[in-house]
Amino acid sequence: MAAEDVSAAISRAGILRWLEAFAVAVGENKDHLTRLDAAIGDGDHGANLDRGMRAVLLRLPDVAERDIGATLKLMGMSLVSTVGGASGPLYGTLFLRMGDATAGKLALTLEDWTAALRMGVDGVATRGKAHPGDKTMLDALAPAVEALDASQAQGTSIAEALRRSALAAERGAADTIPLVARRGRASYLGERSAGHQDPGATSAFLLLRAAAEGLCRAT
Amino acid sequence: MAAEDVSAAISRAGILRWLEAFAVAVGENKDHLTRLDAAIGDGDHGANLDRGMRAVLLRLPDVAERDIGATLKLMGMSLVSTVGGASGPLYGTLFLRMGDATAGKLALTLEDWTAALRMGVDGVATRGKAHPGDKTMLDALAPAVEALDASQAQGTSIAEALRRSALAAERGAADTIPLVARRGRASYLGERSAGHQDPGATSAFLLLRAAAEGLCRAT
Amino acid sequence: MKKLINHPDDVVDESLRGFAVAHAALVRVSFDPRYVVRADAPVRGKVGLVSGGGSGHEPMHGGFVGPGMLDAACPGAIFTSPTPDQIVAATRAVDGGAGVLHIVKNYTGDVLNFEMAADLLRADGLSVEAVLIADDVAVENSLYTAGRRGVGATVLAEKICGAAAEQRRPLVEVAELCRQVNARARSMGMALTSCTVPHVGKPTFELPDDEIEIGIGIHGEPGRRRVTLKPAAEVVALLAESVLDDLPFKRGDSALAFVNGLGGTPLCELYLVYGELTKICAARGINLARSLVGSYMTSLEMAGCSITLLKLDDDLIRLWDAPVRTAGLRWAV
Amino acid sequence: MKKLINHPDDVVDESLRGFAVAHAALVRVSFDPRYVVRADAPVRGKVGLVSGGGSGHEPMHGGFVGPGMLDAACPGAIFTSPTPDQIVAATRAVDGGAGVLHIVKNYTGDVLNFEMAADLLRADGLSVEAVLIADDVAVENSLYTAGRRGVGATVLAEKICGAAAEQRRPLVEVAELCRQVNARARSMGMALTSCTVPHVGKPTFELPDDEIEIGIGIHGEPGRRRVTLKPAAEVVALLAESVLDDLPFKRGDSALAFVNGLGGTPLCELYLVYGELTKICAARGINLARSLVGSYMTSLEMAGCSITLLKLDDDLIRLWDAPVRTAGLRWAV
Ligand SMILES: Nc1ncnc2c1ncn2[C@@H]1O[C@H](COP(=O)(O)OP(=O)(O)O)[C@@H](O)[C@H]1O
Ligand SMILES: Nc1ncnc2c1ncn2[C@@H]1O[C@H](COP(=O)(O)OP(=O)(O)O)[C@@H](O)[C@H]1O
Ligand SMILES: [Mg+2]
Ligand SMILES: [Mg+2]
Ligand SMILES: [Mg+2]
Ligand SMILES: [Mg+2]
Repeated sequence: MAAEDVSAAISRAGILRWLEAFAVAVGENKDHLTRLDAAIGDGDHGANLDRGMRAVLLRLPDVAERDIGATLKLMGMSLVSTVGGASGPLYGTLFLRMGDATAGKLALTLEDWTAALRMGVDGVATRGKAHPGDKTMLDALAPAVEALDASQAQGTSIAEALRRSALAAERGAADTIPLVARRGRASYLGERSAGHQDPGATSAFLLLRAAAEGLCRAT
Repeated sequence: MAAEDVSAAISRAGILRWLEAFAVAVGENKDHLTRLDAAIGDGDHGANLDRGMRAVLLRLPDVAERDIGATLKLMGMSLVSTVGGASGPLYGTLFLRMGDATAGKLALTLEDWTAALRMGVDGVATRGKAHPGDKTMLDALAPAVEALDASQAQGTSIAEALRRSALAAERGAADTIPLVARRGRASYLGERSAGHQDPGATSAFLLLRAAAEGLCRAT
Repeated sequence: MKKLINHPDDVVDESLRGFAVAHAALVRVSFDPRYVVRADAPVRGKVGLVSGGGSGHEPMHGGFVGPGMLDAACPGAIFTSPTPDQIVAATRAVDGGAGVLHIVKNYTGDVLNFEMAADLLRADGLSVEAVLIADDVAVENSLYTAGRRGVGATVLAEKICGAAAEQRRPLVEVAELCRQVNARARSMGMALTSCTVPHVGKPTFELPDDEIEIGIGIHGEPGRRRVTLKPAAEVVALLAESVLDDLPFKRGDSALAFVNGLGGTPLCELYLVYGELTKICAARGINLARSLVGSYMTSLEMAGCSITLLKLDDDLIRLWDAPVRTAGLRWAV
Repeated sequence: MKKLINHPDDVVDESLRGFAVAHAALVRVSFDPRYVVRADAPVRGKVGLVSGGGSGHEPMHGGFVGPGMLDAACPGAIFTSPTPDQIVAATRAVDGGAGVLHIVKNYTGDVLNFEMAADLLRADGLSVEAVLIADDVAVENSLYTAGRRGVGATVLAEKICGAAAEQRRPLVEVAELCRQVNARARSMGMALTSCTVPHVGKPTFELPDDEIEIGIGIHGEPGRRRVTLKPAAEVVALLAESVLDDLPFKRGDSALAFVNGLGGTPLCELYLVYGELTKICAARGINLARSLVGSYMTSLEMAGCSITLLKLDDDLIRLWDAPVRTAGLRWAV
């Protein structure tokens, strides 16, 4: 099964496709994210992430020849230094930690990917001191990691695992709607934050949907 | 005809009635004057004059026992110190000069009134450096003086003379409509000041209408 | 009308009351008649500087009372010139024996009220000079009109003459300097929005969402023309070119640039405007040796700005740099 | 959207460019990464003070860079916190060997970016302390939320700590002083109108013509509640009572009152608000020993104000009175 394993693995090209797909999704959903953030925050989440992902795209050629860890670290650095706001350090941390976890690698197995994402998400939780249910991006990220764990246990294909993790993120984002925010700017609203979907959880879902689309394209 | 002459003369009470009638007219026309001034000036003429005439009313009791000259001087001083703007010193000058012209008098003949008003209007012209046709209060005041002159020459009754001077002021005010302002704030508008009636000419008409109503009431 | 006020009739006095408490170390305030004088007035042997005008232009003029600038300011009702009794009382309060200069913005109301006051004061033997400020290039300058309005140059004249008076220059010299500043300065303003005079309760004029008024007056008097909303670079070019061409300013001139906010425009936009102005002046070879950026001569909450350029010489630069300690302008002390 | 800007993407840099030219004698500006440092930075042996935050709050923070206040400011995008690379570069630029204090307004974005920067700087051996400012009583203070927002106390902390650093107090002391100022200060704001973020192009929130928002945040975050438009006296009472009750301030306390304009409210209204505040404080037996009235921490062109009270002691008064020379605050020098 070595041949199938390789074809199912995540290549450097897959990582680049993922980042590009995320950049496109952020661009397309900029206004949507902005509207979500305007409802319970300050209306800049779309602009923030879009600024960051456009910067990332400009710098991807620099790492075309580098390993996956280096690519993800560069991605994290770019986001940290261009996004600002709450989501900049948080997404930045996610990618920096994923970069640490994948340092030197030229391809990732499902196990590698799951471990890397877990490390990234743990980093987000540590940096932001948020818990699941606080109505933040964690509410999409954490279920995505859990779904990957479950898929691994069930031995699904990597494509199916990624699809399920995207689905879990989508549900997690939707499930933020009734929640009362306890972290970030939305927490100032108290009870009034309920009834709105969290912008950061929404962009996190876009990130995992881009992963399902781009990481291991069926050829 | 001595009896008729006396009944036709302007008494101290008539002067007080005139000032009160003007105060009432200004109060009633405050918004109208403000609208006229908003069109070609800064929209404060109604408020300015109203503030001034309310102050005058408060101080009239102080001069109840004084001669006409003193009453008019007090009126002038009150206006000068409460109205501000362009119209404050101009109406103030009008009354101060009329007060000079009637110093010590307890009643005025038509000649006295005409001479006093002329002196007042000359004072306005000197202070404001305006000429008839400049679209200012002078365009109502000057025709009023001319009408008084004509009435005197024709030997009309004082009541009729005052009626005609009010009419002349009304026409003069209406005739400012097509004029281009050359003095005061309206002059900044240049050609665009044409098509609007001058607020100061309008209040000057109210002043002369109040004179016709109050100065020598038929008893 | 949305304002942080109580009754429209009380705005000026209540605002002045807060001002008086906030700056008790700098000024004394009289409420009847209404004027602001520096705490140590009269200063013996110094020419007294008195200005005034309608309220609603804060910090002008009360915020410019203090060492190195005005000795007194007379605030009228909102947008309405003060009355002679205010001016007379303020002038007497600051007369330190060297005479008093009235700095008067050229609006008929201001001119007439200051003239009446000066007549009364001179009749009483006081030595009073008056200088008219008329720097607004939006208005056609003509003997047959009320003439140009006094705008941004007023602030500059008050600062510069204040410094000269502090040096104990005599009245004739301070008055001549004031005329010089007026002659060497030109201004032009623009509005993005109108403002609302409290006792009127609705905006002074209507400006569509996509139009701006070029050449606006500080009381909302209409300007030269309305144009569609443009990028700041173009707006600044419109204003700056009118100002530069009028004197005219020439290559090699040294100038002070004053970018003034009209009250509702935030500082970040004013600095952006100043940035655009520096480019235009650089292209014309004009050296902006000094600058002032902020909301110093406002029109209530009107959004917009004005640009003033003053041609400098060494004396003017020294006087500009001299210490000033007022609520609105403060440096070197 | 009516603004004196060019493209929304360029507002911050273009505004900063004008600022840099206008205040070239006071500050140096770096555009990539973006920060403002005092012209003579680093000052050897002095604790460096660095703050920063989203743009659109001018003069805060860039306008507070200079002797006696901040050593550096990091302006983010409009209403968006700066990034760690800006903070790292600014901190390095002002490190004079005595360590650097980060004064951080308590917003998640500001906190996280400053934390990341501090992590990087400490990893490199720099001595960095950070103090959070969280004085907005409109927000429930709870461990289970992001906590109170940093508002007016930021300006006071920057001034007071700036003076302490100028006296060469060591980093731990300056940081402790900063925590003290935060602990002794409370604020609350209100909005009459919304503001428009340039890249959004429409107002952040809608407020009916007859309603005001009590407890507004400086980025337009909703407040405690909306109430109908009221006379200033009642509005000030609402704000002042929340502020006074929270610490609480007690009869006999000496306090500094800071009436801050949000950008679109004219100075005459702010002084009127201050006048109302003095009455309320007098009735409560609180002595307003110092005051600051003006638009120092703005929200673009939002109309409204905030009130901050800081409980004073002799040390704080001396530090407040100490010389400061910045674009936005200047006295005694
Ligand atoms: N402490 C936190 N932990 C995790 N995520 C957070 C935290 N605070 C905020 N977020 C996420 O950041 C998003 C907002 O990001 P953004 O709008 O870019 O920043 P800002 O709130 O500074 O304007 C929120 O929707 C939320 O998902
Ligand atoms: N130079 C002048 N001579 C005579 N009347 C004048 C002159 N300037 C202005 N006025 C009159 O004053 C009126 C405006 O008065 P008002 O609105 O009270 O003062 P302001 O123009 O200062 O606001 C004008 O309508 C005009 O009739
Ligand atoms: Mg946001
Ligand atoms: Mg008027
Ligand atoms: Mg007026
Ligand atoms: Mg933000």
